[in-house]
Order: sequence, then structure tokens, then C-alpha cells
Amino acid sequence: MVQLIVFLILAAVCVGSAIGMLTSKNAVYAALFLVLNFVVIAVFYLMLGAPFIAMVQITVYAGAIMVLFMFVIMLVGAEMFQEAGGLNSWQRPVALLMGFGLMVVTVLMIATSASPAPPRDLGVSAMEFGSPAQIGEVLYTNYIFPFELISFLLLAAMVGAVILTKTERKKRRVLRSLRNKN
Amino acid sequence: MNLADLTQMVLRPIGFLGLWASILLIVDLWIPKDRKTITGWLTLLGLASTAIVVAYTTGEDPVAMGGMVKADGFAYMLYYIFLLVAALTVLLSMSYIEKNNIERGEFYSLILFATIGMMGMAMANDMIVVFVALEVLSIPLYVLAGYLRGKAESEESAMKYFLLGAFASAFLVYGIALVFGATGTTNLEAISAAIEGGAANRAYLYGGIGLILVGLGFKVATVPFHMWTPDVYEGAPSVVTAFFSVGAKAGGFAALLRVLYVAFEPVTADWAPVIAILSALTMIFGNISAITQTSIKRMLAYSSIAHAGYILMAGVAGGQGALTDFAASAAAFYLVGYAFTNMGTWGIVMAVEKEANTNNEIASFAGLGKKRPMLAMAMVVLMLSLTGLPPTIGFVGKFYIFTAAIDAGYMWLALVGVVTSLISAYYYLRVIIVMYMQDGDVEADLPWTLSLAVGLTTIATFVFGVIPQSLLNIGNDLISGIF
Amino acid sequence: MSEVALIITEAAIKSGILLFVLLTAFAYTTFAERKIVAWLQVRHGPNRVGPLGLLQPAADGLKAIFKEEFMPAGADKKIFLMAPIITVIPALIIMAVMPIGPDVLIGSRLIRLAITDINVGLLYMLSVASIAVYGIVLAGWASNSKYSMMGGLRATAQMISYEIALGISMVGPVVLASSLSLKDIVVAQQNSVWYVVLQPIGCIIFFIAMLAEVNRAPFDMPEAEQELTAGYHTEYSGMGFSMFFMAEYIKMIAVSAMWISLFFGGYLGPFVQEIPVLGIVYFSLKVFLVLALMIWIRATMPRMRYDQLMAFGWKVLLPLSLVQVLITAAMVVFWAPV
Amino acid sequence: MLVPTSYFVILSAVLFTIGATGVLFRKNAIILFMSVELMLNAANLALVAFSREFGTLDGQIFVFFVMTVAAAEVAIGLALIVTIFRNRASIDVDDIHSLKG
Amino acid sequence: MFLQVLTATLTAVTFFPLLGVLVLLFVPNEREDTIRWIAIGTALITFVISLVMLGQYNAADPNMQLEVLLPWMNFGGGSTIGFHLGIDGISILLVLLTTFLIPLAMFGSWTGITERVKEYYIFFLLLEVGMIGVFLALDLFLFYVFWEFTLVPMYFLVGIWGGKQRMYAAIKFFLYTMAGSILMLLAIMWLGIHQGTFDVVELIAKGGIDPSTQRWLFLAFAAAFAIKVPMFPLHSWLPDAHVQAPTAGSVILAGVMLKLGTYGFVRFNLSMFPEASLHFAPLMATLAVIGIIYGAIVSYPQQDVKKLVAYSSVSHLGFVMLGLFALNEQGIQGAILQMVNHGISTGALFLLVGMVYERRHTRDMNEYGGLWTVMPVYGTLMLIVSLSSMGLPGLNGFVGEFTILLGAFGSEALGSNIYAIFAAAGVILAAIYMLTMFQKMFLGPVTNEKNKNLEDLNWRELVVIIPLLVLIFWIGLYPAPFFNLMGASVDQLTASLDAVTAVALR
Repeated sequence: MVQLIVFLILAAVCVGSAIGMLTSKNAVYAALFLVLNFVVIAVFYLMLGAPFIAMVQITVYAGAIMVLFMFVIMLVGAEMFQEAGGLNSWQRPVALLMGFGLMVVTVLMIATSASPAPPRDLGVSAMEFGSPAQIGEVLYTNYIFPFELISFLLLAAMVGAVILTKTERKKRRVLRSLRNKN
Repeated sequence: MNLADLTQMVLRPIGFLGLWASILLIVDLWIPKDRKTITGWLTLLGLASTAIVVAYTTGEDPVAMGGMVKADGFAYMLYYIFLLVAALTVLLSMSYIEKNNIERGEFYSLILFATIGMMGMAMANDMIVVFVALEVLSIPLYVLAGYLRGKAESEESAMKYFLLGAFASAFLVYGIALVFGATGTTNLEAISAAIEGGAANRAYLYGGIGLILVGLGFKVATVPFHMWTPDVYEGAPSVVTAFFSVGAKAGGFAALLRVLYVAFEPVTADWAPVIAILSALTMIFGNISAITQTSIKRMLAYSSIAHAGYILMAGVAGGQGALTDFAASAAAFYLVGYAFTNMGTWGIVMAVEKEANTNNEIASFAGLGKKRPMLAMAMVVLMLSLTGLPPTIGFVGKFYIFTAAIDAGYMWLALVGVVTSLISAYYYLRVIIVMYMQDGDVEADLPWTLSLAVGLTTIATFVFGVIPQSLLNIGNDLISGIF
Repeated sequence: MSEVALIITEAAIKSGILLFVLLTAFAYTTFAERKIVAWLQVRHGPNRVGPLGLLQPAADGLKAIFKEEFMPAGADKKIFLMAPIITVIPALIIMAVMPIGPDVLIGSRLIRLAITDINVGLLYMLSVASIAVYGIVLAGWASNSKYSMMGGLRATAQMISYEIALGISMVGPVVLASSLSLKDIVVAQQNSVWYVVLQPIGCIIFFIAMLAEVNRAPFDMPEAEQELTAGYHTEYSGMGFSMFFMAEYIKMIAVSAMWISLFFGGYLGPFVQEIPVLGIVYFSLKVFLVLALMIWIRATMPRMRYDQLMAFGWKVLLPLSLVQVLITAAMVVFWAPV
Repeated sequence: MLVPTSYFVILSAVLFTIGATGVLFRKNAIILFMSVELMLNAANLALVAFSREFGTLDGQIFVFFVMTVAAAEVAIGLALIVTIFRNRASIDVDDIHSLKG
Repeated sequence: MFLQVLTATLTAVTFFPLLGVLVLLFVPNEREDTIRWIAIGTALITFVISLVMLGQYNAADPNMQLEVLLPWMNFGGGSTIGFHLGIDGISILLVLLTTFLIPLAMFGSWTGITERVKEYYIFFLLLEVGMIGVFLALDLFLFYVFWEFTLVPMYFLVGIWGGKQRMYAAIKFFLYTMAGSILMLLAIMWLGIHQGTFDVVELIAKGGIDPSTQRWLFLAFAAAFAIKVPMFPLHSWLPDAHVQAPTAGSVILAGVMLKLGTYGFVRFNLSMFPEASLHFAPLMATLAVIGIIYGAIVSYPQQDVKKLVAYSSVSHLGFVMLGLFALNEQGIQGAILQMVNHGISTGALFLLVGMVYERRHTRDMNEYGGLWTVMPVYGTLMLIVSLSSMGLPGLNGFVGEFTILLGAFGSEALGSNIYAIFAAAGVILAAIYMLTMFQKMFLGPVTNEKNKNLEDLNWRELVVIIPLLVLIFWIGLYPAPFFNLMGASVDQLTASLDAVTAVALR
């Protein structure tokens, strides 16, 4: 019962922050709402017996990804951009309506088809379920191939990010003169 | 199972290429700035030697890593396609990146990384590998699309590609999550078994299949998830566009076919009509939109959408026992044909392109027939192949794939296929008209690597259009009884 | 009383104590810093309020409370007010998983000398530490001031960069103890040796990275007075300012505690098995020594240039820490678990 | 009492649709991108919930991979945004109109 | 085996022109005369090879002869695609017609084509390969390959060397023909899958497609062929293409390419789908008759000579179609002979029109008048050819049309004489428009100053026309050898058709 109440409260916060992110004019606020959302989701992970994932969620998502977002928003001053007009006037409500409709349909579909019974108790192993040791065990045996594959992903992303942002001094000057011309 | 299993035979091709790509990154540091062509040749060497490794790996027990991967004949067939596409891309890019002052060794490494991703997709036997490999494929492509630094349209193209790619990934992941919720596993074969077992929650399952289709649909650019294609294709450097119009597409289809044929085989009757409709819409929309384009890059972009529709046609034939092999080899063969044809076409586009993304109007091809008869002739062959006219590989491919569709009982889809081919004739012919029947002062810049690539692809397009049996045999031998 | 109620009560009591201890420790760390630096510079330091100036922190606190809160023009009010709070909270909760002594028996109840011991303890500390960045970067942004902004951005970049080296240098002890629980790590050192012996490089890397992580000299770039007129908290005064101050010193304590737990046996010391309460003493002593070391460094080392700082983090610390992990892994594989 | 899995799934579906709507609704590339992250998180939540339901770790492992991928994507995405900004001080996708469509 | 195939007569006759293409590729662009001689030489040798083929052909054998069969490709489904060539009485005359007309047409364009000469002849030779291939192919896949392949060189011939509207005409031609053939492609694929083979001979022998399926297969094939023929109402591409094409292009287009369609009807529709053929015979015959009358009526008011000849083709091919769908021996024999006749007569007409066009660069009849006095030889030739075209007894056209009408009268399949009666009216109409044209151009005084000093035909032009003239008289006076060539095969075909008819009418 306690869990259910906690869930409902957190779910409200979670949805609220998501909507907050969606509607914030200011990108910094949007990012903060998202951080809140991620932290709440981390709490859900704890409730679902995934402490390791919960911690990674906070470290990676809240601690690294969103900080980077924030960093870039501030660096480029993106929070200043007001969306002038944005979508055409009729498109906005249509998009919202479609989104809402989709949501209702999905929720109804799941609600009517899935069993409302709580998942079975994991018993004695509940304490160890989702522990780093267990995760590691599975990760380095069954999932070793994708794990190795992802190293290429990270390498490529690293190389890519460097290539995209590294400017040679000379080129920069040319660019600036070009921009002045325009 | 442990780390040592990573040395299993079937993982050697992908491992070998991965090692090569990583070493190349380091080796490149010692290659002087003005001689990056060396890196290009090393890349080609890597691709060629990987092909040899693949050839020596075929026939091994395909399932490895506890069912994570299944490097069967289908995968090997696609490996060859990917390696071919990557090799052609490298060949095309040597002069291109030099001409446009974006010559950096990492360019080649990124191509290799993307190729690794494609190979991963081809051998995926678990949703997790599908997802990770898809990202390994996509991320280098995002970077490559924005490689023309300082050119706004290239950066925007990369941005659009990236945002839509990430959007698509999100759909894919959610779809996988729902399928996982329905079946309790991410292994393709286990999913199939679970569905057959009947315990699967249908709402989750169908929702999941739908979202996976959306996600992969974005990647391979089927209607209605295609809107990013023209902009991205137009803005990206031509050589990169060539790469992802074939390579990424092939990778996406590899995964799509595997997921459909293996995981969702028990519910074929439910998804096949959806695929059929998607395929029809894609063919119709792609071809009709291509008609009005004036830029050759945009025209080819829409044409590539259309071709996605044709390949998708093979999708409907699958999941039906013996037919599945037939459909899979049809798709593979079509991809080979499309690879040759499209790479060659982009090579010619690059030859006519003065500087990146200039001179891309179809009108700028005027007079090519007089000035560069051989090049124009090559373009004619390639255009005919794209249209699907004999005696080119494009025709054999279409014949194969339409036959598969008819075999599966989708006569109407085949009808849409041939009618849209007719429509496509209109805009492909326009290129020929402009080349031969209008005068202009076109200049084509053909460094020898570029002409080599164009020549090879054109000859392959023609020769395999006349005597395709050797290619067909490879496909038939590799892809039999695997799904 | 039911078991659940007991657990909750226990946790509440422990939290209360920890909070009190931390706040006091914070106050006296600032005092200690001023005193130690003064000694090192052959001055007297604060000595007016109370005997030897011992009541100075209280006076400072009172002053901060009554000082006028100043809101810069054009500042984003909500975030400006929120930033110090966001900074303080992680600092306060970070110590929750830190074992400060072995388990003690009170009555029939085995009490852990940590608020909780979770199997992802180390990750918990890392994740909470990573959240702390927000306060700084938001403070810098919300102040609507160039200097604050620069300070905030610098702090962010610095913390993100050094967090990686910090995280990787932790891997050594984790691998040796094969657990992410701090308690397990400490216990493992009981059975073997202090990991500083097995992990000298890791130990040093961690120390350097942790200095950067809490923006201490010589990595106190984000608040460099000469360049940025005190960085992200330039525009703060009164309680806002003291909250940043508080967070910084509590984080100092926290990372020091982490360091000693990972590499210097935490609460371990002679006879700690027999008399568990000794653990708390050893722990406090060690933490105090580390704090003193940090203050000493502040007093003696010159500040690094920003680009050098970043280059050092990425080009020296990170590769080194990776090498360290490799060596550790090889050690574990080839010489069997130590 | 444990919370039924379907509650979590419904929550995740709601978050997912909010994210998807955001992608269609917003024009600021950064916020658009954040919406995508929200979608990924919704998927993660569903995965973890299912993982709990089946008592297997597969879902959690998947989440782990998704997070890694997301991190890599963010690196690239933000690099792109920074690059574009350098050239043209705007990240409104509507401003990106040197390409039609 | 491969070598055997390579040296077989039929392979040689099909692919020999490619050898010429290969040689031409290495001749420099400037040496135009060399190019012309090589091309014409190649075409002539091809003609000689086709005569050798004629020598090897046994007219008494109704089956496929000189067959070449090589497995070509296998898609992994059951059906194998073979490289299968063969000849019988139905195709031999058309092959000969092709090899005969091509060198003449090439020779005829000696002075007409001065730009991009090399490419021109290359395309011409490629076209020859495609057309001969269509007539010889006995595998549906192979047939389709050749069928589509003919489009490409023709497209270029019209598009590059054509008149003012050439691009429009070229595209229209291409898309129209392709539109039909893709439907045929579907039917081919269906047959390959469901009948298990793409081989025409096997398919005919196998039969057994149920009648309702046969109907749509028939229609799909018919779509391709009817457009090519062209049958009313699918003819609208033809005037454009003919008018815009260069002279030699028109000759080949009218002389050979239209026959691809009618040949297709005989070879595939009648043989493979007899029941459906019977079912659709009245419809096809009706369309054919409408075509005859319509073609003639529209020809009459044309001012452009070429257009007139083009529309007259619609009319003439209507006769061919009528003959075919009479579904009896006379009808089909007459139709096949009429295909040859039309090739010769219309080919000659286009050549003649081209000759005067080269001199005056106009085809408007009103520009001419009284040419007879200026160019008597030309006038005589034109008269003979026109008469042949309208079917004057003693000339070739008469023999064909008369046989066809005979067939149509006696046709059980059509079951009514009404078709024949209307068709006969078409003969009269033909006389009207042909003679009107002749009168306008050649008779009366010379009205246009520009025409005063026109030169009469030179030796080269005579060399081109005389062989055609010889054939016109030969067929007109002694057609027996031609009928003999096709007799046995047509008998066999009609026998099977008769069986079906008998069943249906019982």
C-alpha cells in the first residue's frame, strides 16, 4: 500500500515534470524539469529492484548527459531563443491533440490487456536481484558481444565529436569574414 | 561462456575489421596531412582482407555468444555487400574529400566503424544486438553527414539526420521494450518460440512490432517515415550520401528482415499486409515525388525511397516456409544490384559536381553525351538499371523481387511495383535526355580512382545484368534453409 | 515495536546524528582552515571570538543569517534561489553510505555505523557527487553576470572531466574487493592490506581528481578571485553564500572519507575489532588528517592555468587511471585475487 | 504490496507519448533532443518494469546499453548543435531553411 | 557446349551486329565513312548469315528448328530461365525481313545523318540485335529482355537524331511501350511461378491454364503487344514517334518494330492461351476493324506525308490483327505475309519520303506538287510503292490483304462476315488517301519555285530502293515460296486452335 501511494505521487511528479519540460519556454527550465524526471525515474528503478541501474541513471543521465545539455544551452545561449510563431497556428493544437489521442489509446490498450496483478515475489533472491555483481555476471557472459560492440560505438562517437567541434584557426578566420560579409 | 568466446570463429570478420579500424585510427596519426590517400588505400586493404576472412569463415556453426549472434549465410551475403559498398565509398571518396578540403584520416575510420555496425546488424540474433549495431552504424553516419565543415547545409543535414535518427531509435527501443514485455526475452528465436507458445500479451506484442517497424522504417526511409531523406541526402557530402543511401539502407533491411522473419514469424499473417501497404506507399510516393525534382541529389534521394519500397516487397514474401529463403535471397540480390548501380550513379554525380553541393541540378548534365561519351554511356546504363530495364542488374533484381511477391500471393503489390517502375522511367530518362539531347558546357572532373569506381560499377551493372548466375548462386547457396 | 518501525527509527536517529556532526564539522573545518593557513603563513588567524577564536564559526553563521540577501538585476529569481539549495542537498546526503566504524551491538541489536549499507554504495556517492554540479552551473547562469557564468561553466567542465578519472581510479579497489559496497571494501582491506599499498597510482590519482572535484586549490579555477572575482558565487551573499560554502566543505569531508575508505582502510586501526567504537575515532582522525593535507596544499601550491588543468585531466590523469585499471585487472587474473 | 507492472508500463507509455509529442511540437533543437531522451527513458522504465515482472536481468542490461548509447548520441548531437551555432547563431530547426522541406 | 551455342547459326545471326559495335567503338569519331562502311558491312554479313539460316531451315518441319538452349539463371525457386533460341515458320520471315531492311535503312541514312555518326550506327546495330532477339527468343525472360532492350536504341535514335519535337516523341514512345510491357512482365512472372517454367515451348506443350486465368494473362500480354502494334485506341504514340524519327528510324519502326507486337500475338497469345484467344477474338477483330477504318480516315486529311504514312500503318496493321484473330489458316498466313508486306512497302515509303525531305527539308504536301516532271524516276518508284501499299493486285499488298479477308470471311472464331466487309471497305479508303497524296505531290504543274531544280534520285538511293521493289513484285506475283516457309508451323498452330474452337462451339 505504501509503495502504491509512493508510486502514485512520484508518477504525478514524473508526468508533471515531463509536461513541464514540454511546455517550458526556457531551455534551462526544460532541462531542469527533465533532470527531475530522470531522478524520479531512478527512484522507480529502486522500487523495481534495479539499484545498479538507478545509480547509473543518476550518474549518466542526470550527472553527465543533462549537465552536458545544460552546458551547451548556456554556452550557445540557446535559452534565449523564443520560438517565434513555432508551428503554424493550426498545427500546434493538431500535434497536441494527436499526441494526447495516442496517449489515451496506448494507455487504454495496456490497461485493458495487461494483468493488474503485482509481479511475483522474488523471494530470498530479492536483495541480490539487480545488484552490481549480478549485472556484471550477466553482462560479461551472455551480453559480452554487444558489450564489445558498444566499444566501437563509443570510439566512433569520441572521434566524431572531436572532428565536429575541432576548428582549425585558419578556417575560423575565413568563416568569420564570410559571416561579416553576410 | 567468457571473454575467450570472443575469439569464436564466426566473430572473426567483424572483429578483424574492428581491429583494423582501430589500428587505422592510430596509424593515421603518422601519415602526413597532404597524403591521406594512403589511409584510403589502407582502408581498402582492410576491407579486402576482411572479405577474405569472411570467405574463410563461412560454413562455421553460425550461432555464437549464447545466441546473441547468428552469422549464417544471410549475414555472409550481406557482409559481402557491405564490404563492397564500403570499398566503393572509399574509392569514391579519395578524390572527393581532397577536392573539398575535408581530407582527414578519420573519415575512413568512420566508414569502417559504420561498416562494423552494418555487419553487426546482419548477424544480430538478439534485439539488443540489433539496437547496438544500429547505433554503431548510425553514429559515424551522423558525423560523416556533417563532414563538410563550414558548409551550413551539410551541418544542417547532419542535424536533421541525427534528430530523426535518435527519434527513430527511441521508437525502436520502446518497441523492443514492449516485445520484451510480451515475451520476456529479447532473443529473436526465443521471441518466436514465446509467441508460438501463446503466452504473449498481444497488446504489447503488436504495439511492439508496430513501433519496431516505425523505428526501422525511419532508418530505411519508408513512407511515411521518409521525410528526412531528401534534405539529408542533399546536404550531406555526396560521397557520404552514396554510402548511406546504400549501406545504411542495406543494414536496416538486414535487421528488418531478420526481425520479421525470425522473431515475428508466427504472426506473419498479421504483419505481412502492413508491410505490403508500406511497401506500396513507399514505391508510389517515392517515385511520384522524384518526378518534380530538379536537383539530381534530391531526385536520387526520392529514388532511394522508392527503392526501399521495392526491397520492402521482399519482406511480405517472408515468414512462409520455403518462400522465406526465396524472399531473403531476392532482397539480398536486389541490394547487390542497387549497391552497384547507386554507387556508380553517385560517382558520376560527384564527377560533375564542381565543388561539394554545387552543380547538382539535373540541367547541369546537359551536353555530357557529347563531351564525355563514355561517362554518359555509363550513366545511361546506370539509369536503365535504376529503372529496372534489361539487360542490367536492376532488371534482374526487380524480376527476382517481383517474382517473390507474386509467389507469396501479392499480385497487386507486384502490379504497383511495375507501374511505379514505369513512373520512374520518366525521371530517369530525363537525365538521359539532358545528357544527350540538350547542349551545355558541362565539365566532368574524373580522377582515376573515381573513374575506376564508376567503371567497375557500370561494368558490374551490365555484366551481372546479362549473366547474373554466379551472383545468384552465391546468394542461393548462402541463403538456404536458414530462417 | 515492529521491525519496520525499528528500522525507520534507527535510520532517523543515525541521520540526525550525521547531520549534526556534518554541520559542526563544516563549521570547524572552515575555522581549521583559517587557523592552519594562518600558521603556515606565520599569522594568528581568528582569535577574538571565544577562547582561541573557537566561537568564530558561530559568529560567522550569525552574521550570514542576518545579512541582506541581494538579488542581481536580470537574474532568474527562481533558479537563483534554488541553486544554493541544490548544491547543499547532495552534500548532505552523500555521506549516507559511508561506514564510519564496524557494526556495534547495542542491546540485542546489531547497529551498522552507517546510515545504510547498499551494494551500490560507491556508485551512490559518485552519482550524488555528479548531481552537485547543477547547483554551481545554475548559480552561475542565474546570476546574469559574465563572471558568474564563466565560473559556473568552468566548474562544470572541470568537474565532468575529473569525474571520469575519479571514477576509473575507484575501479582498482572495487576489483580487489569485488564489491561496490564501501563497507565490503573496508572489510576487504582488513583481510589484506590497505589498498594504498596495492594501488599507489590509483590512490594518487583519486586524490588529485578529488581535489578538482571539490574545486580545491590548486584546482580552484572556477572561483579564481583574480580572474573571475570569485566565480559562480560572486553575486551571492548571506545565506546563499554560506550554503555554497557549506556544500564545499562538506564535500571536502565526504571525498576525504571516500579516499580513506578506499585506500587507507577507512575506520580500520589497531584493536578496532575488539573495541568497535575505536573505529569512529580512527575514522575521524584520518579524515582530519586528509583535510589538513588539503588545507596545507591550498596554502602552498600555486593555482593552475585553466587550459593546463583541463589538459592535465584528460591527457595525464585519465590515461594513467586506465593503465592502473589494466594493471589491476592483470594482477587479479594472473596472481589470483589478493 | 508491490505495484503492478502494468502501472509502470502505463506511466512509461504516457512519458513516451509526451516525448513524441515534444519532438513534433517543439522547434528548438535542444528541447527536441531532450524530448527524445525522455522517450528513451520511458522505454527504459518499461524495460526495467518488465525485467522485474519476469524476474530476469535482460531488461536491466538492455537499459544499461540504452544509456550508453544515449550518452554517445548526446556527445554527437551536442557537438553538432555547437557546430551549427558557430556558423549561424540559431538552433531553431525552422531557421534551418537553406534546405527546403 | 558453350562454344557450340556461341557458333550456332541463330546465336550468330542475333549477336553478330554486336561484333560490329565492338569494332566501331575503336574507330575514331571523325572517320565517318569508315564508320558507315563498317556498320553497313556488319548488317550485310548479318543478312548473309540469316540467308544461311534460311538454307538450314526445313520448311516441312512445323516445330522449332536450329534450337539453342543453355541454362541461364536460376532464382532458387523451381523454375530455370534458359537462353533458348529457335526458329519456325512464324518467325523466319520476320527475321529475314529484319536483316534485310536494316542494311537498307542504314544505307539510306548515309547523307541524312551527319552528326554523331558513330553513335548512330552503334544504336542501329544494337537495335538489330534486340529485334532479331525478340523474334528468336523462346524463353519468356529472354524474350522480355530483348523486347525491352529494343526500346533503348530506338529511344536514342528518335531522341537524338529526330525532328523538332524529338524529346517529347522519344519519351512518349518509351513510356507507352514500357507501360504495356510491364503488364506483360507480371504475366510472365506469374507463368514462371505457377507453370514452373519460362520456356515457351514447354509452356505451350504443358497448357492447362484454366480459362479464367488465361483471360487476364491474355490481356496482360495483349497490353504489351497491342501498344506496340499499335491497335486502336492505343496508337497515339505512333504518329509522334514516326514523324519525329529520322528516316531510317521510321523505316525500322514501321518496318520491323510494329511487327514485334503482331508477332507477339501469334507466338504467345494464340499459342499459349488458345481459349482466351477464342474468347477475345471478336473484341480484337472489332478493334482491328476500327483501326483499319480509323487509320484510313485519319490519314486522308494529313498534310504531313510522314504522318500520313504513319496513320496508314495503323490501318495496315489492323488487317494483320484481323487476320490473326480469324484464328484460321488463311487468316494467320495472310497476316504473317502482310507483316512482311507492310515492312517492305511502308519501309520503302518512308525511305522515299526521306529522300525528298533531304532535298527540301519539308514534308508538307502543299509545298510540293508536280514533282513527276522534275523527278520522273522518283515519281515512278513512289507510284509503285503507293500502289503496293494500297493493295493493287499483282503487287505484294494485294496478296496479303486478300488472304486475310478470305480468312476473316471463313472464320469460325469470329462467326460473322461483318468484320471482313468493313475491312474490305478499308482497302478502298486506302486507295483514296494514297492516291490523293500521290496526286497532290506528283501530278499537275510545278507550283513551288523551290521544287524546280530538284535532282532526281542518285545511284545510292536507287540501290536502297531497288531491292525493295524486287520484293514487292516477287511477293505480288509469286507468293508461294513465302507461304511454303510458314505453312507447316501455321498448320500446327491452327490445328490446336481449331481443337479449342471445336470444343467451344460444340
